[in-house]
Amino acid sequence: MNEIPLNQILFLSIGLFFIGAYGLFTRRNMITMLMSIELMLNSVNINFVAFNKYLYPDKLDGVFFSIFVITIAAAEAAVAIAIIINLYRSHHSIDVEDAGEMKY
Amino acid sequence: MNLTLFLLFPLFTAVAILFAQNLKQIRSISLAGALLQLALALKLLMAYYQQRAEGNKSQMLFEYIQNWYAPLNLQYHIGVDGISIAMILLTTFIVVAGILVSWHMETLSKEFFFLLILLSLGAYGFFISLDIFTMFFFLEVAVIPKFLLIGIWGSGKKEYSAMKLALMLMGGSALILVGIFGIYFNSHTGTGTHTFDLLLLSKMNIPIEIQKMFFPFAFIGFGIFTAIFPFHTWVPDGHASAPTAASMFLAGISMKLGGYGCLRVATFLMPDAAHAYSWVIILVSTIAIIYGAFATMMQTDLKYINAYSSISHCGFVLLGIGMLTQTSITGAVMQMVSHGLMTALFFAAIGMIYSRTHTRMVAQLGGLLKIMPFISTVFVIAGLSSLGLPGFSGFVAEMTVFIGSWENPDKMYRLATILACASIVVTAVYILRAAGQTIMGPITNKSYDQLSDATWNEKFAAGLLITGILVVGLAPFWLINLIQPGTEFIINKLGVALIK
Amino acid sequence: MLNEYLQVLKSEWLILAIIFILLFIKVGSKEWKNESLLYFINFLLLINLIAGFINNLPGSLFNGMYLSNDLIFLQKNILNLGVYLISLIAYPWLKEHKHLLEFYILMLSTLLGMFFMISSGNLLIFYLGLELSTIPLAALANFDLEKRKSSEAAMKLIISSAFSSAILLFGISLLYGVTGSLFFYEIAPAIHSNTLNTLIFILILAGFSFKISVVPFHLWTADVYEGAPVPVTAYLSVISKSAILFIFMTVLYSVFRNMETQWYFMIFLLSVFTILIGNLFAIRQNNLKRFLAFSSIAQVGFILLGLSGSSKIGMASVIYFLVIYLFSNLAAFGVVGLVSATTGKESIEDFKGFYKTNPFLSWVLAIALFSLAGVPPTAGFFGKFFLIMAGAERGNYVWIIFAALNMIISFYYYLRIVKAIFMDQNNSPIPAIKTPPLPKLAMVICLIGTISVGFLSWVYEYIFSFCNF
Amino acid sequence: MSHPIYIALIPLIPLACFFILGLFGRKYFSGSAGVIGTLSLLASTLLSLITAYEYFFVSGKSNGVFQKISVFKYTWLQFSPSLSIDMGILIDPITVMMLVVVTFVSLMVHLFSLGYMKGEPRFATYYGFLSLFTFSMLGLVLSSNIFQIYLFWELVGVSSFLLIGFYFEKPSAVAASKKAFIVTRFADLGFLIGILVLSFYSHTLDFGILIERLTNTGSPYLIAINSASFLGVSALTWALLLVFMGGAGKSAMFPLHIWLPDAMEGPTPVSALIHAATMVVAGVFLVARLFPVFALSDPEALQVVTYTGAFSAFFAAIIACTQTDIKRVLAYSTMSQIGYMMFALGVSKYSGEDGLGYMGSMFHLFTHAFFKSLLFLGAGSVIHMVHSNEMKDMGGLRKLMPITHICFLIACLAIAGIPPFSGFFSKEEILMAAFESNRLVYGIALFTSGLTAFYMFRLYYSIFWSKPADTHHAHHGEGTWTMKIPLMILAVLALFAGFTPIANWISADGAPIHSKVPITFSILPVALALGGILFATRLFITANELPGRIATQLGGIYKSALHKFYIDELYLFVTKKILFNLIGRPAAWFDKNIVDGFMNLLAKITGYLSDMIKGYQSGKVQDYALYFFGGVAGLVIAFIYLWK
Repeated sequence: MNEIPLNQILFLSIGLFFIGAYGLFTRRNMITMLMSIELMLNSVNINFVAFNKYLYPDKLDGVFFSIFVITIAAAEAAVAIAIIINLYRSHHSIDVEDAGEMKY
Repeated sequence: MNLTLFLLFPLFTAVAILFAQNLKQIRSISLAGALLQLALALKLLMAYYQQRAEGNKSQMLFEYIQNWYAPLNLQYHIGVDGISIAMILLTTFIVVAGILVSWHMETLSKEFFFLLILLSLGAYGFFISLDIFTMFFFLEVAVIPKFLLIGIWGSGKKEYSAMKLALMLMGGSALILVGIFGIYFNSHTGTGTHTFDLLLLSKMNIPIEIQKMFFPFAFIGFGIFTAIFPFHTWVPDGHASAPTAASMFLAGISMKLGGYGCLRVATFLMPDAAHAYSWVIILVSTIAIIYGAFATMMQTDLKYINAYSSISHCGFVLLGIGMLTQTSITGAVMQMVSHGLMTALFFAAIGMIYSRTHTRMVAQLGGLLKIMPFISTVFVIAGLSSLGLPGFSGFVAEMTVFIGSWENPDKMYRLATILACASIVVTAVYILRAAGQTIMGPITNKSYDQLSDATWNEKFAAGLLITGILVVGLAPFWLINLIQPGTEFIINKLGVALIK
Repeated sequence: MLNEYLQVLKSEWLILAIIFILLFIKVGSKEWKNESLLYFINFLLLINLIAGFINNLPGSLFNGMYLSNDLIFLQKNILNLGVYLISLIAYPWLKEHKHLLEFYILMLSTLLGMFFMISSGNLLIFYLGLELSTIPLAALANFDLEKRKSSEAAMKLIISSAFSSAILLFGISLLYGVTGSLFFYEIAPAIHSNTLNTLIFILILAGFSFKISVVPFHLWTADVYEGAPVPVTAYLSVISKSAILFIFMTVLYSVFRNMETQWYFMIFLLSVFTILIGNLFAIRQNNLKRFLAFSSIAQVGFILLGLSGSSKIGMASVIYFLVIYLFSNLAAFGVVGLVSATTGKESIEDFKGFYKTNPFLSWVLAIALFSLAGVPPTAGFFGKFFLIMAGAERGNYVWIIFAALNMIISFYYYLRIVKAIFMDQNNSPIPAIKTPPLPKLAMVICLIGTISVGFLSWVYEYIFSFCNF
Repeated sequence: MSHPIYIALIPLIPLACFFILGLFGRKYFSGSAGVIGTLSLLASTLLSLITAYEYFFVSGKSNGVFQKISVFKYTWLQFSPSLSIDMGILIDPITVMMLVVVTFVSLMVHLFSLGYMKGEPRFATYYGFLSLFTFSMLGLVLSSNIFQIYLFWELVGVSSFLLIGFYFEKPSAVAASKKAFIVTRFADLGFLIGILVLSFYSHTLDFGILIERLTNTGSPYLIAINSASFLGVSALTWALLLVFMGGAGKSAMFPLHIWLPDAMEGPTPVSALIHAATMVVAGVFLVARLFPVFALSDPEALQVVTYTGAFSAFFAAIIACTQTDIKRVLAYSTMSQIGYMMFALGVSKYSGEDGLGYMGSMFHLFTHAFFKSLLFLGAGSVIHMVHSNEMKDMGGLRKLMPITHICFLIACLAIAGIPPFSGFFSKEEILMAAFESNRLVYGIALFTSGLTAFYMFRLYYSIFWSKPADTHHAHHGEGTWTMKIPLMILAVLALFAGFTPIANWISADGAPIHSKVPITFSILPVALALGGILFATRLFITANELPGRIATQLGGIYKSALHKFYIDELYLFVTKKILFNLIGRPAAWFDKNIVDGFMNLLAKITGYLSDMIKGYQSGKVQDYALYFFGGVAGLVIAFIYLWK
């Protein structure tokens, strides 16, 4: 069977990366921003797995790395959400625009 | 003769001040320290003469080298020649006088004297060090005390002046930094490492285009410290706002650091560039002399008058250096000494007047000679010596500069010399104007009648400085014999450059 | 074998042990008073610090994923020292704080992460360490739970750091794609300067730059520093910055050594911007913490200058500078923290006439600022001088002149605070503050360090001797 | 030959006296200061008389020519191997003569001041200053080194400044002292530059060597300095003219004379000492000192000296006729007489009989010192009595002060050049010299001598005759004996000084001169002088309206002469308008606003910049992320697309 060439997968990951970035820049809701960041991380994961599968099939570094990335992303999300909740206590909003007191 | 003592004495004095209880102890400790320092300096002078008498021909005496930062090849390298000894003597005189003048400094006295001593420490270190790094270090040490002294104990728009002074001097040292790095990285010891050692550097010859590139940095950088035109504007405000002792230190000591640096680092290490740029130096210094003198004529505040006249007088120092003849350079050094003494005296007198009348405005003063004869006499003496009256130090110094400058055959330089000479007339004008209005004339303010004359400490301080001025003015031969061996080496290096 | 694991990983074990002790205390039923607890913890940290200097065994574990040598031990000791000092100056703030144990647990776990990061020989370990040192920091930044600013700061930190690590990771993934390995020693020879590698390097550089707050990746710094509690700010500005710089040096010098021409100019560019922007913003700050943030940004610009020397001297100078920077910065933060913990005042206006009421604190702060400004006789002078010297070795005098001129601006804003403290009049100055023993100890240590390190050339030579280039 | 060291004592005694009085006078010697000063000066007077005897009669001459003898020399300041200021003593005829004149007149003045300054609060200081002046003047005449003479030159200037400004509460006195110092200082600038030029080309500062190198033809130095030229004039001429400028300043030659009349603000005895007998002739002395160079190597410069002198003599005489302040009249007459001396030097040649003018000049200097100081002291005692300088407050005083009257009359006759008074002889020599070499100058001199007689007697009559004395002066009395004795001594000298055989002693080349002025030659000048006197008698012996009428007829000339031809106003314009307003004020403004402003501007710009970019720190985390991304993009663009 003919398999998908690497460059197409890379296109996908890069697309994903930029979508995530775009989401981060534009969405007001902090949770959504976190999700966008997850998108970016996932694009990284795709990279790792793809490289591993296509270029260096004899080693497993990439796969492991992606697993670690997933784990850490989870941890990050947990802490972030905790912080956001705490922020909500004081600001009564999770709109990122409202959390801009400190400037200049 | 261990030169490190010149650092240790002030250090111990400063530490002792920290542990002192009250003003009495503090001032007596600092005075004791300063007097010790003075004695030490005189001893150094004697030792120097003895060495020379024994036929010691080496450029620097009492050298001592101690590796400091081995990986970077930085050393603690000290030693003196006649020039540095003259400067050290000057410093000791002014320190003693300054401490005596601020004898009744009630507010934050501990900090005040501590900073004074720290400032002097910087000066001593600068004058004895033969390694450009340590030189730069001590140069910068002196900056903070100046800032604090002016800002805390000053008068008028003191914060502004302090900030301005600190920043402009910082700018100076920034330029110096670039200059000395240029020297350092183009110095090639045999072993592939670089060096900051003055004497080693003077043995090498740095390629001329490199010199041309870095000479301006070094010269202007040091020049800012000695009020090179147009970077002199920190001088008037700084001096005017500073407390008396600080003004004395500023004008008497710290402006000399610059001149010394210009001579020792810029001119001595980069002779080709010195030749190439001498016309710029001459131009700038001549402008400073004339323009400073004329600007002085218009001042109404005694301290501003003296500050601006300092610009004019330090112009002579730079002129002497720029003329690049041995006599002129010797004259420049003498002018440093003489200007240091007389301007310190001037500031001391102004301080005494101000502390009594609480004004420095020429227009508001008058007829002081009747009320406070001693102070007025001091004032007049300072004035006369600054207008170059024979018998006082100003005369010999300026004349040496003139004779030396005239030895430079270039026509344009001759013209500059003539203009510089012309400034002595303007000097006479503003000095006599100031003296005539403040010291002479009818008493303007009846309330002055019951003002007191100088107290013992003020008398002592003034007496000390006047002695210095007279010793230089009446018997200049010892000073010139002290300086000339030092300048000879510089001139030889310059001469070699000229031949190349 | 096991013995080797124990010794090579010594520092990490120690930190871990302390963390566990604290956990036990947490879950344990016995009620501790905050003061005694703080004394106990500081004692533990002191032991940890001392232990850091004795029988260090260089070596590499997990077939080269983790490696450690004298230099790395030295760096870890520096970090230990910093943490110890920070916990000392945190005393007035933690005295009343009810989550004191969590604070220490989080802080120490970040430290653990840094240790791993420093001694990582493999991108995976490096990444793990990085994240371990970042995520808890966000929690720490939020440690004044009830303060609006605090949580805002935390939010900004976590989101932007997540973003940056995403970018970093992308770079790493591409690097993996190019070289097919995660081991530094395998990557290094496989890299040659071509477009893709430049791109990879840029992405990784951006990740690092974010952490050490290099313009234009610095914008989180000021807000987080302002919002976070003072000890956390201190931790951010000293410890995490130093740790990242340590590993950054390894990455630059060993991994990307084949791309030196490129990265030299990139660092040149970034440093110029960093110095300038940092200074310009620092001029106009009123909040001391925010001010220190920007001043530290400017400092980083100078560090980059030293870094660019890429020689034994450059390396040594950077580490030496970081030691001095640690002392001076922590001295400053010590005073600021004490004042803000007791009076809640943090703006420069409040510090007017400070000298009248608190001479000791004023001198500490002033000397710290002088050292940061790089004025002798403080050690900062030597630090900066050697940094610039290391940079000047390459003969890029445009950079040197630029840096030198910017020193004037930085001089201005440091003096501005000194002026406020010593010269300005204030009819309601900060009342006299009684300095508790622990912070006093910290300040004295910092003061001694700030003044003496410059003259003790052996410190520099000691560092120099470890720098294997 | 060993001239013993006592010569050095002549100046040193007054110096010691100055230090004693200056430091302790105010406390300890407030009363006895005068006596101390006078005695010490007596000592040095005696010493100088001994020196004169030694030199002229015993040891001065060798093979018929008076030698220049350098007594000793001490290197004071070694500028460079060749150039050094040596403190030395040089003895030659003019030095010796000046020694006698200075010490003697100074002694008289000291004596006179005992009475005149009695009760002055700063009595001791006054005598201190007098001693200082005497010291510097003596140092000046003894100098063996051109830089040494410049040094004492300055000291003389400053001590005259101190003495003129002695009444420091009087603003006019302060102003006058300032004026005197600054004007002479300006002249000294020329002197200094002249010295620089001379020293540069002749590689020495020592008079002996300098003259020797610059006179004998074919010496490399002379060739060098002549070949070097600036604006088409040889360097030597420049140098000599500049040196002469210094001399002109001290000797109040036109146009640098303006300080002299104002200097009369000082105490009258001081005027007698400084502004009649000693300091003002320093310029003449300087030219005489360098006379060989002038005469042998550079006649052009000598021409300038001649005409400056002649014009000043004439110019001053004119003004003197119109002044009403008696001291100012005397001041202008001084200026005029010094003009005589100057052009006498100018018209002289170096060697042999042609050196007549030189001799005459010195001779006139000698006699003039006595009668002019006599006139001033006389005027002093008059003022002491009347308490005014104005003629209108005087008149008919001959009854009240007979001694003063007689002495004054003698002095007037002497200055008018009536035989056998001393002035006659010296003036004859000068006129003779002028007649022989330059008729124009001779004519001017002749006319001037007539004028001199006229205005002196105008002065004499309006003091002692014209109107009956108003009696309320009577109770003052004529003053103490200490004031009268000097008058008498000087009167005697004014009578007989003319008989001193100066011609045998003083000449340019040292060899005696034997020229006799024929009686026939003297007729014309004496006649003119008598004419002047008669005219004055007609006008002023009794108060009448004739002078007024003449004045009105002369109109403009009279008016401008009265206002000293508006020279002062011109100077005022130059200093106030040009120096202050056109240079000083702009300089100060420029410094304040441009130079300093620039520094402040830099600071401002930095501030603006930091304000401009503050927006980037917007506080929105998304913007931060965006800028982050932008940074990455920027680096990519810079280093991937723009790289190489």
